[in-house]
Amino acid sequence: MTDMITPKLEIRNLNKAFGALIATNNASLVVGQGELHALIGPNGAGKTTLISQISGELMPDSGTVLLDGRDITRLPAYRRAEVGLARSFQISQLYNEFTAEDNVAMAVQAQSSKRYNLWRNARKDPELREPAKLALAKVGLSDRGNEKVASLAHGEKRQLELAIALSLNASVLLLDEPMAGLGAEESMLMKDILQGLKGQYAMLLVEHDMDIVFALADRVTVLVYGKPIFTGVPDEVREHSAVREAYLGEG
Amino acid sequence: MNRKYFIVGVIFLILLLVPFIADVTSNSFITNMATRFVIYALAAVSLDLVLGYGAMISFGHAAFFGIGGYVVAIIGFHMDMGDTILGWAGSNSALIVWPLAMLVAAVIGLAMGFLSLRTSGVQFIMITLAFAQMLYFVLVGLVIYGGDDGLSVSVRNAIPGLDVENSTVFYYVCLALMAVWVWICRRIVNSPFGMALRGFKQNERRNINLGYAPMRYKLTAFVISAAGTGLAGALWANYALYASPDMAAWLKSGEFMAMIVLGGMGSIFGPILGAAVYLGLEQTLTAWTENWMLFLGPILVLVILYAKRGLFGWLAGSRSND
Amino acid sequence: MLQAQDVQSGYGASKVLFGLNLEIPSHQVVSLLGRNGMGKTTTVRTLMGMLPVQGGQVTFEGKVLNGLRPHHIARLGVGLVPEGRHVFGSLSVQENLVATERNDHHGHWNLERVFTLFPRLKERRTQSARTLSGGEQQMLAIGRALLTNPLLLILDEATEGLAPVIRQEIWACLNQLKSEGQTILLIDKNLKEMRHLVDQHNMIEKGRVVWTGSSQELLEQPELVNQYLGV
Amino acid sequence: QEPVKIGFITTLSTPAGYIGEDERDGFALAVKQGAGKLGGVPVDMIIEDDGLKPGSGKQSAEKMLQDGVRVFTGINFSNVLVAVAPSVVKDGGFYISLNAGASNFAGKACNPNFFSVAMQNDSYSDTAAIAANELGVKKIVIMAPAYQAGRDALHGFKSAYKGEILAEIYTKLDQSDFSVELARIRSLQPDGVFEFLPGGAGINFAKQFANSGLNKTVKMVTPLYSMDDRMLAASGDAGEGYYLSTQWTAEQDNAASKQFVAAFEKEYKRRPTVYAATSYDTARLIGSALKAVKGDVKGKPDAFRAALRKADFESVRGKFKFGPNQYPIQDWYLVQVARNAEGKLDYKPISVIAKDHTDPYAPLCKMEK
Amino acid sequence: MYMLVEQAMNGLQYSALLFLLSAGLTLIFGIMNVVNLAHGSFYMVGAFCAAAAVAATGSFLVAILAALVGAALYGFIVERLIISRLYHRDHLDQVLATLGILLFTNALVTVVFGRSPPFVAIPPLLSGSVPILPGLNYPIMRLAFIAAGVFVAIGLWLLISRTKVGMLVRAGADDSETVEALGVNIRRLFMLVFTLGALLCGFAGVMAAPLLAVEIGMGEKVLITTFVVIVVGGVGSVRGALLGSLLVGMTDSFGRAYIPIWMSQLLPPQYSDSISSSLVSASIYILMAVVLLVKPRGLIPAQR
Ligand SMILES: Nc1ncnc2c1ncn2[C@@H]1O[C@H](COP(=O)(O)OP(=O)(O)OP(=O)(O)O)[C@@H](O)[C@H]1O
Ligand SMILES: Nc1ncnc2c1ncn2[C@@H]1O[C@H](COP(=O)(O)OP(=O)(O)OP(=O)(O)O)[C@@H](O)[C@H]1O
Ligand SMILES: CC(C)C[C@H](N)C(=O)O
Ligand SMILES: [Mg+2]
Ligand SMILES: [Mg+2]
Repeated sequence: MTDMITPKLEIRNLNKAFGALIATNNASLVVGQGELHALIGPNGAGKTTLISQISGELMPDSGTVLLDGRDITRLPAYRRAEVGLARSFQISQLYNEFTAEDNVAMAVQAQSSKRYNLWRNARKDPELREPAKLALAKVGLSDRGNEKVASLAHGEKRQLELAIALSLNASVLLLDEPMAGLGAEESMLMKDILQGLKGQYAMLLVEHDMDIVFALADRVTVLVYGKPIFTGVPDEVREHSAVREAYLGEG
Repeated sequence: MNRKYFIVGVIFLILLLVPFIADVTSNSFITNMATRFVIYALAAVSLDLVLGYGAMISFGHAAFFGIGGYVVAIIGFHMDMGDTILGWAGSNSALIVWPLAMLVAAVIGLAMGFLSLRTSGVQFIMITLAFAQMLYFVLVGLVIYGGDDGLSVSVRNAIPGLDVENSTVFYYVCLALMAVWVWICRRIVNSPFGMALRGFKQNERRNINLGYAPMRYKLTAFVISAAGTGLAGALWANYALYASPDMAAWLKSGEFMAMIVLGGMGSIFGPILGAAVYLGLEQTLTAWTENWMLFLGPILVLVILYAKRGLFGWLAGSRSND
Repeated sequence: MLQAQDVQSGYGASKVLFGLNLEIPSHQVVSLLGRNGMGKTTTVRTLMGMLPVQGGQVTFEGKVLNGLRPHHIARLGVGLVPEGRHVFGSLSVQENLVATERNDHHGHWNLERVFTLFPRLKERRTQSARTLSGGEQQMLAIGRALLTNPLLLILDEATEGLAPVIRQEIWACLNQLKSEGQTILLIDKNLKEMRHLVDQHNMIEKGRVVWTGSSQELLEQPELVNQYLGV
Repeated sequence: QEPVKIGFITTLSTPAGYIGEDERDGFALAVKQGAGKLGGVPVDMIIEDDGLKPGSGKQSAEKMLQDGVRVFTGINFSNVLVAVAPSVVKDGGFYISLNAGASNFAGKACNPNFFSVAMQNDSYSDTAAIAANELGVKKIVIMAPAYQAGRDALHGFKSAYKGEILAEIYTKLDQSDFSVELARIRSLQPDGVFEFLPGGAGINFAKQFANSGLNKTVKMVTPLYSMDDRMLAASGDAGEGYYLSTQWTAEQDNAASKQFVAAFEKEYKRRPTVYAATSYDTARLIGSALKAVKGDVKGKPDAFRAALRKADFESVRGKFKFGPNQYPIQDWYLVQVARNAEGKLDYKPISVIAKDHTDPYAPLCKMEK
Repeated sequence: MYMLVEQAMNGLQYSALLFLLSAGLTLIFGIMNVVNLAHGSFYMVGAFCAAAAVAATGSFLVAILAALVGAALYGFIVERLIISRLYHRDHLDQVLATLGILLFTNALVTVVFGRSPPFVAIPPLLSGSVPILPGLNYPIMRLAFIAAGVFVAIGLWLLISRTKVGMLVRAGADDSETVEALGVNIRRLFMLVFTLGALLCGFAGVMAAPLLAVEIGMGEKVLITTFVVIVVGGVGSVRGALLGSLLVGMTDSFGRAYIPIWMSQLLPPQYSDSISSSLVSASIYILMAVVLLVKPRGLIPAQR
């Protein structure tokens, strides 16, 4: 199955240890062009750690990260956005004193040549605000643009997280539990949003909610103790005994 | 918001009127007092740029204040001596000396920031403090330039067409510079650069993930702030006709911080109020009792514990941080 | 022994528990079942006072726990084996055990008994906990909780991702505890083992307990497992 | 008649605070004795702390000038004085120094409105130097803080010392540890040490000097300012054997001094230091001048100045007059710290070092009018 | 040669003082994450209490007691009233609030004990000096000070590594939430540590009193150096504090001894004097800067 897809993001033999604890254990996986690739596994399996290494927040002890075949393993985190990596966080990482629109505008401006401009008023610059409004609309937050983040509901924050990731005009989205802490309806909304994005981006999705994973994912990789023990289409995963054993719990 | 700009308007109006008030009450000390407010405000606003917006708790800004002062004093000193500074005949023109002071402060700020910004948290506080102390001791060590008790300045730097020796004129000069600097800072904090800078304060992790390079933004802000503080120092030397190491003492850095917090962090206007309040407090307390520290200390503590958003935040109401 | 009535809780803005009800009778083993992220750990943290109770009420031995600080609740006789172990890395194994050792409720746990329960810990008593394997850390966390001689023992994912052998040891130990009449709140994903152990299961979904029943009943309704555990 | 305001800026906080305290009390005593009047003119002391900071001293002065204060005194530390005095005289006020005697206003830059009552800073050290010569100290190490008075002190000493100066050490005003200096001194093996370290620093030095055992072999020849009564009390036996140069001690044998000491001890339950004494003199001097102008300093500045120049008052130092630069001409004495009858440490008079001693800058002073 | 040895001893004695002060500060810093500028004030309070006690009773032992009690008590009060409200505040607030405490304490001491510097005599059995090398005598008091430092170091080490409290303190540094969940009142623990820190300061105060002038502001003078120590040594670890104290103490004492000599050889006198005096005072800060640039978290940071 792997041979049919054109690799967009690829990691090879990645290793990462925190002291004695091995958080990533010789992990390799491929996310294809336009593929939605789910990453599941028990708490502490190393999913977030893996994402952090791809986004450059953590440096792997060994192994390589390839984007469009280019080695970006040692690229500093702040350079990875430029090459097309965008990430949403498991626990929302937002600018709490800014409005929702500011938050997205930060992402827009990060991409523009204006980002070192010391003089013009960022809040009044359409070139930064319009795209921001657009992204907010995409995730259904248009009417909340002028709210301070602090006063957003948790679900809205998760949507904002996504909006920020989207407006980085990236080609790869790393989504760490975008549904974390969402109620049923909110999860559904988020699910539809992701549904709508399918195909436009290569996405690596970390999610505990199996319904959503099985509904959305093209392929699923199961991570246990830092090691991908299996990769396959949802049905295969459902059936795979080791996976049930390690994660779903045999029943 | 409007309320906020109203407050700001009032502040500046009062500042503008000070000399007249002084005339009416025939008590020109008010003008001197106000001059000090304004100069300190200039320093505090500069520090607020890194402290309130960049979340860089620099415990070393007094260093730049001192540098600014010594640039003025040393140039003056050599000119009185009638000798040259490294071959340069020196100058008494504010238009040359003050920018020079800013430049020197900026350059030293660049070095200091570049090294300090590798650390963070407590270490950052401490290393900035360390650098400031180094400079302090260098100044104390400069026996040629008066060692412990520093240098007195014989005449103020001249500005063509203005009689700066006249305290009212000098006050307006300081006020003007302060206003301009505040305006510049406002522009900066609302510019894309400024937004990014504030991003680092609110959520460094996210900021980096969006692709903002920490060092570049923080260092730039640090240097600008150093320059501003340097200018304040230069003005102080001109006002007090005096430059001494205690301009660069660590307690001075503490005072600057106190002003910012009193006035309200991360609101360019806050520090102006803060400076006025702090100095005013000091002034009245010293006049009132020998053990004025007995009161200043607790007041400081109380403000920290209970008046989180500072005076300006309180006056301007709602959200004043921008 | 412990009662939770329509408890609301979460992390700041993000609500996790939407009115959860839970009852733990003395000398019984009670379970919390549910998929990842459904709020099991959050429930535990709320019971322990590590998260504020935003609504509803928690009582322990008739005493209201709302607003009490964790150390207070612990001293009332609640022993916690936290998810993710959280052993004290810079302490040795033995220090980890004795640092919080306590016996306010005349239980019968002491260092010796813990060491006989987990001989492996005895071997490693001087080793610093940071360097223990995951399994050993898990044992340490359990031993640490037992040495506070709790009335109620809470285990959050005590067998999480442990090698089968070690799991068996832990299950054995839990069975022994049960036989001694220890009250236990158990969170785990390993249904087969739990069936023998647990007197009463609580199925939790999106921060609510949606089903309660004995192992027997659970056996009789496999569709439940399917529905709520996604298997 | 409404009281004449006297601006009294001095150092009350910081370790040197006790100095300012003595000066304030000395001055206040004179006022008290006159029942709130000096020279029959009601006065009002406006006291402010300068925290030993030139900056804050200057601020206080300016505020007072605005409040119409014309007569200033109090400052103890020359570095503060140097910052304050110019702005005072610039606005036509009078500065009458009760201790700090910076060289700055003694020579070319002398000023008709500036008077120094205690001394010129060189004097306590050039007299110490003369004493050192007489005591047969051939090789000496000299040290002082790197600030105005410190530089004056060393300058003064060098100008009069005949022997060999092994090392000239600059310290910090508030230095607390002298182990290194002591090690250096030991390795240089001088016969004597001259140090000008007022306040805490001096106490630290004395303690550590004695503690290191050097005091057995090395003579201390210093200004009394480096071992005043309070420091002596705080240094314990460490002070024993010090040779001190001074213009006054509590044993001074004249009526004015005797009544002053008695009154001071009665009032404050402690023996006055030289700081208190010169401060008391200053008050009396001002009194004599106020009397001459009936308190109208603003109106009759020249008369006031002239009266001050006359120095027509009973100095506790016995004879006292001003030189051309309006710094004192007075006698200097050598005393030694030794056990008295009760076995307590006290100042034992040794000799008169110099009579009618003046300072080296006086000749340079060309006072206009 | 003698100079070298003597300087080494002086360095040790200085290190001992620094260690007494920094041990407490680093724990407060590392475990409670509080920047406490008022730490030096406890040292001053201790010294003044000692002085008062000596003046009253003349006994050094009483002085020690007074210093310990005085400092600890003051520390306790400060913790209860102010510090305990700062645990969850950011460093800036802590810096300023404790700055306020520092100013206040200086004034308070002035008011309570008066302005004239009090005197503390060296207790008879510690006065005088003994030969440590043939021909090199060294003051017993300073030796005693060094001894005290070593003694406290060992004591602390035992406390931290052998006692239950010590375990809890370390555990608290690792994961205070879990410690609390296991039934330990973490705030009480903090209060304890803080008071202990103050107590050590008090001890330093009484030991220093005979050697140094007991004066207002003696706290600040060492405070900053103390911060240098713990930042160099690595926040939160007593071992770090020890190492830091030694490094700083030695750097300072050798620096002050030898820099002037080297400078005078390198440069013409008119420059060498001023430059060396600056270098001397700045030396420890240079040390700190260098260390931080190589190891941003200090030499032996507490693992977390
Ligand atoms: N900075 C760190 N230092 C030490 N250990 C860490 C660090 N970050 C993560 N870990 C450990 O690495 C392991 C993997 O953590 P990670 O956050 O990747 O798990 P996860 O798969 O994302 O779990 P979850 O599903 O709960 O998010 C965990 O045991 C965690 O405790
Ligand atoms: N510190 C946190 N801040 C915000 N949200 C959190 C935090 N910890 C957990 N959550 C969210 O709360 C929800 C419930 O988490 P919880 O840990 O209770 O799940 P759980 O039932 O214990 O699952 P698991 O089987 O993985 O332990 C999840 O959506 C999770 O993302
Ligand atoms: C302590 C005093 C002797 C100080 C000296 N008079 C000075 O001018 O600073
Ligand atoms: Mg995760
Ligand atoms: Mg859990």
